[in-house]
Amino acid sequence: MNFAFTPDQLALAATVRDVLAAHCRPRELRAERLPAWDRLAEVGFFGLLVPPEADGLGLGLTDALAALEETGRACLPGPVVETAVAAPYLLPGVPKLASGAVRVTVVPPGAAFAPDADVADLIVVARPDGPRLVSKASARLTPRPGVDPCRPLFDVSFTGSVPLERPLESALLRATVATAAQLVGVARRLLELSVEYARARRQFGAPIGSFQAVKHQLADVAIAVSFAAPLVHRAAVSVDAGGTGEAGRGGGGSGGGGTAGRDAAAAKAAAGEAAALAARVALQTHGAIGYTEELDLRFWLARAWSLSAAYGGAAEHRAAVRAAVLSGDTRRYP
Amino acid sequence: MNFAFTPDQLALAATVRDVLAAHCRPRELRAERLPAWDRLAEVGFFGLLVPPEADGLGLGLTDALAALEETGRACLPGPVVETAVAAPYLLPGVPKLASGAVRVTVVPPGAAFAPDADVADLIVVARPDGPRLVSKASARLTPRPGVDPCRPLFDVSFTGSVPLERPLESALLRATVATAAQLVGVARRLLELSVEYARARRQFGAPIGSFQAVKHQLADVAIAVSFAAPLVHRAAVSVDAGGTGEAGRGGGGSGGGGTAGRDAAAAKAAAGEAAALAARVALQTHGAIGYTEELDLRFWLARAWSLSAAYGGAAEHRAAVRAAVLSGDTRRYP
Amino acid sequence: MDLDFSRAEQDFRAEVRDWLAAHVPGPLPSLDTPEGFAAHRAWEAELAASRLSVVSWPAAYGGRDASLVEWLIFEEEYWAAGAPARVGQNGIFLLAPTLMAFGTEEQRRAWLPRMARADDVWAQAWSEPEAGSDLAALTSRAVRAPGGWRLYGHKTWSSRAAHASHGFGLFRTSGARHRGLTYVMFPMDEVTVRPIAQLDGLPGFAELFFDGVFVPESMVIGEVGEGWRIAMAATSSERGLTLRSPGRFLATADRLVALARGGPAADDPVLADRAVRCWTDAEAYRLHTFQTARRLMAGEEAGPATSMGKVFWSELDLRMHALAMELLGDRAGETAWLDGFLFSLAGPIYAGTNEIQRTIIAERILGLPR
Amino acid sequence: MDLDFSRAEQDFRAEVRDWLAAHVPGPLPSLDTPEGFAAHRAWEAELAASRLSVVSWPAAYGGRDASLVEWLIFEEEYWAAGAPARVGQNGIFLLAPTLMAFGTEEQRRAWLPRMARADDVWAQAWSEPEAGSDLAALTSRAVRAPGGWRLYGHKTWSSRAAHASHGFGLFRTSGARHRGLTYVMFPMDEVTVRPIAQLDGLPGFAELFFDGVFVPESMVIGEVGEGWRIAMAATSSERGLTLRSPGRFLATADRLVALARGGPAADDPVLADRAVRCWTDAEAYRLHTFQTARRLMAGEEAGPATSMGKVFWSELDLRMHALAMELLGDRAGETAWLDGFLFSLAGPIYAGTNEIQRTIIAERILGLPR
Repeated sequence: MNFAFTPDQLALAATVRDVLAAHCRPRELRAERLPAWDRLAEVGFFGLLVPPEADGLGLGLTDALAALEETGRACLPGPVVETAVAAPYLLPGVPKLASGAVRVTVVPPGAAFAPDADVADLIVVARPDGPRLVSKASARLTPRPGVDPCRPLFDVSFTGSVPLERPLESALLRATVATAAQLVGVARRLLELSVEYARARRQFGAPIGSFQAVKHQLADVAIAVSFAAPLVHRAAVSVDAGGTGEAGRGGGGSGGGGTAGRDAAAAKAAAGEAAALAARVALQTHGAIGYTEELDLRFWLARAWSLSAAYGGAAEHRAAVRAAVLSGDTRRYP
Repeated sequence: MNFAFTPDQLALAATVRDVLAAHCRPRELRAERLPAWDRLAEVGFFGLLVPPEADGLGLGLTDALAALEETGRACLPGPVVETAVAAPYLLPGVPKLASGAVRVTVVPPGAAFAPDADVADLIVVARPDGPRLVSKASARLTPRPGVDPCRPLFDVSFTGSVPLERPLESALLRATVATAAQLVGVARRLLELSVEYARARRQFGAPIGSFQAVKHQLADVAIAVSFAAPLVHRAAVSVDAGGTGEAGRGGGGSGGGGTAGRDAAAAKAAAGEAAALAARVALQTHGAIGYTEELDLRFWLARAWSLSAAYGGAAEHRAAVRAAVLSGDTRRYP
Repeated sequence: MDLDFSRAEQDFRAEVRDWLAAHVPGPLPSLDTPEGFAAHRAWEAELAASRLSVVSWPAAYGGRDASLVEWLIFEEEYWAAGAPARVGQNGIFLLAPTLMAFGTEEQRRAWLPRMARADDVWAQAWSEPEAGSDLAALTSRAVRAPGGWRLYGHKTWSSRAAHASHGFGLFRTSGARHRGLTYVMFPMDEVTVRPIAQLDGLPGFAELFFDGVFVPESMVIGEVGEGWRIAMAATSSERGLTLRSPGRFLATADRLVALARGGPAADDPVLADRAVRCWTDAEAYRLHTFQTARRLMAGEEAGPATSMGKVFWSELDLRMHALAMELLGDRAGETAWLDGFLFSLAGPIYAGTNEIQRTIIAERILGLPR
Repeated sequence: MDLDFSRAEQDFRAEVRDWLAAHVPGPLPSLDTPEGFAAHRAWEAELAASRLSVVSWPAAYGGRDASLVEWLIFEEEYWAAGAPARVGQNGIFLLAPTLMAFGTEEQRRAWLPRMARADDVWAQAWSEPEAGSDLAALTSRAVRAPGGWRLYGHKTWSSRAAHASHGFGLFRTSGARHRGLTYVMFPMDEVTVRPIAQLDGLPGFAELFFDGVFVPESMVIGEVGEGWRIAMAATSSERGLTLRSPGRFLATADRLVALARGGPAADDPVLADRAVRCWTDAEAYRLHTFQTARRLMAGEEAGPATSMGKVFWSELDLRMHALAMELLGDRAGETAWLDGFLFSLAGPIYAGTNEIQRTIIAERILGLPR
């Protein structure tokens, strides 16, 4: 039992973190549509989960999890989860996926729009009769208003498409856990920004961070993030161990086999709630200034809200966990 | 529109408050089983809701509401709500009810035990085939463990009983609202005790009530109580205006007619939750001492817990409000 | 105790309801855009023409002398009808109560009727970069000049200031922390306004720079040095923001329940429960407000109890909008809920943060030590 | 990263599970009654006979040198089996880590094996009437006497003290606030014990009065004047209360889910949701603890991060028991949930209130100013 990231996993995360620290700063978030994407491609980020036969590294989600958290922490724009996590399972044979030359987005079941479709080469659209693959050329995109300016939404209509042979479930499960990891990163960054501000900002003759009410709210954020993260880690282990499908169903596999759906749902709910709390407390700590376009905070606020809703909101996932646990799936390890 | 207690209603509450302040102090709570009952009988408390033809005053629940809150504030032991509020509707013809010479308790539907049955002359027992009236002589009582030593629970078996002609619903609705009023009183008293303690107790060189964390917790209790109370007042008005029965059903009547079930449920849920919060914060404020038999606080803690569960817990009542509102009953006045 | 409205109150409600049914326009552009601002001003003028813009004011200034309960009725009907946001609200709810309590009759006659018709639209100017909640730390100054004062300094978080014609706020006239502040009105023409874009990119706030803006003596309210006391008294005025009208939250709660009856909440009682709790809380806020109104009409003071209302409505409003966002998923941006959500986020911050309100409750209502 | 237990860990779990299945008695009387105390001591002796009372201790003192992960496994199995409360826990979790870190080898050999068999049962004596969370304000004194010390003063909230044979705590040996305290063990025979009845009427706590109780030099732990530092170091010991074993909360969560599958929660998804959230939170606490254990086994310090665990488990435990109370209604008293509820109420208070823990998190983890 070694429920901690391996040196390799941490090294990968550090690489991604360094790239993003250099190329995905707030100034780039303001100026560029896809900051740091080419650099991430250079370090092999988009090939991590791609099978070796398609030039990828064939790693598991667990291996990439800490790196994915960094993309949330940096508020990296673009269809990161869709391209780096979902696509390897949906389109394993597509050439150039591993090199980052092909970008993919998804309209998941239950969602109306595709995020970041403006920069996607391929769009996977869930339909009641099965997923369809739509190329950029045959898609017509209409921008739709959303909460996150760095993760724009598009209505996708199309003239031509091909049915996708692979079922969506396995890819969606991974995208859900990867999004949860990003939310943990977003929440951690919101907490850092709030702490920095609370140390610097003075009111009533003292830094606001010296007031007990501010301290205790920020402590509650720290607690929420700290106890959401292990659920996300476990979900990744469960997903990698096999057992796809809905909460409460799923097959065998070693370790966490068969609980992947339940564990992914628990992870996304907890991470989304932690990020929502972090956003709420960040605004309360910053006061009216937290509200403005000029403050960097807004990027992470918007990301917390947009990713909380992506791949199902907290309530939807809580319902899935509830269904699983109440129907008797209270399995732990071993 | 005059949504405030009338001078008569306030005068009645003041009378009850004075009686209880003199005869239902913690020393009496420790020493007597039914402190202040004879004094309350003298001032006519038990006849308030009894019809005039049975020597009562024939008042409405609204008229007695502020007085009932006082019985909660003083933690008055004994079957107060059952005798003063439920019995006049269940047993209007029973002689001596108005004089307080006959005490009544109830095993409501869904409950297993009768509170305070040891001091009751008559016990109304809900049964699937209709309520039964059991006299003291034909009842066999078995004490059952409970949370509130001043509101002991009893299993009731009986050798003889008579069917009760009146349906329980109307009486239960009133008992529910009356219990909610008591809970408001309990919560107010818990808040007072906590504030007193926080002003006196010193830690780290200052009264603990000067710490922001303590202040804000107590402020939250004040808010919860302040916004639960008007829901209880409204429920009493709705009940008096007619329209018995379950949430979402009910008949006509002026003013709040037809919403009595919904409004009683909303009142009980909010009052129960406010009292539970008040108890939680009272313990946190008092620290380990709040825990002990020697501190008076324990009487109100226990009462908050026992009355929160009486006549249905908060979740049960929230479910009733939910059913009513979702089925379209979003009526307000007028 | 009853909840029966009088015949006159019922008639008033019916009149307002009928008028709104006939006049409420479709959705207007955001009042933080120039066209939206103009459209909202026109709507205020239309309200004023029927004496419905400031019903609780004296008739002499454009109102109807409506009672507090009638005002609450007006607000319920106004928001239930889906009528536009009030562009004049800073003036109506903050400045007007101050003028009525502390202004001269000349000042009232000069400014209130114009405010009622939205001829003038007023921005508030309280905060400064180094003084947010801590107003006693203000440093912007008013300096004596022949016939009046010249204003210097830097204000921020001035809502509506991007388009307003006038402003009002506190300026320092001496060094004393609280007693050195004076309440001043000013025209916006000579003020340098730098709009602050919000999350939605629109300038709901602005920074104001004063570099010797002249105001005549007649634009000072009350005595020099009494500004702090006047501002505090006005914020606890019963017609000010402190008795925040429940109408808006009732309308939101009703729309939230309607939303919850379809969509994912229809299949998830946990989501539906959150919606119905909000509905009940909105009702509690309404009933609580009626009780407060009754006390005020009987001559009592609102006092610090209004801090409880502030915490309650602002957190309710945020909960309602956050739930709507969850119910709507990625379609939230297509509805008015997204703007409402962004707006609701400010509720626990402005008009005294909820932390400050909780401290006020603890110290001034419960009597805990400072 | 994996969650696969080693062969040895799995074997250990199987051994513990089988032993417990064969030995766990039915419910014992409350350990705050004399008969219950005796029964719990007998149970500890039975555990000790199979070297299962203190698995993580060195074999020399009665343990098995179990790793932290093995200890967590033991705890999961222990509570899942419904085994009795641990009458020796004050000694095992508070005093023993102190002796191992700061005691002499003589002290360890003298006291630890007896503690492992519950030959001695230890009460803690930290709080005083005027010093609850603020230990530096302690006034009870230890005064030099030939061959040792005499103790004077008044301690309170001493858990288990009504029946314990020995106690340990801090006593003032000089005036310096923190540096004037010394860590002392003492026999209870000469201490005047006044039991404090709790809500359930049983003496879970006691007051202790010291009027010159003699203790030999050999019962002082560490240097004179170092008591504060020693006590603080021991409370952050990984085997102390700070790494609160998840096993107890996992067992509670499983029982809560079982309760929620019947009764009113079966018809009310809102109640069921609260139960399942608790189940998930218990799992989160377990996983978080495994991660902490792994860090500790790699040689890292637990540090202030354990404050997060304290807040999380204590509020979870309270939430679980409060929900059970609601699910059971007036039948709660017939189950063990009522006692558990009363016990859970103390969680946010003892071992440093949750307010203190949140301040520690803010200052020592997040770096906010004091």
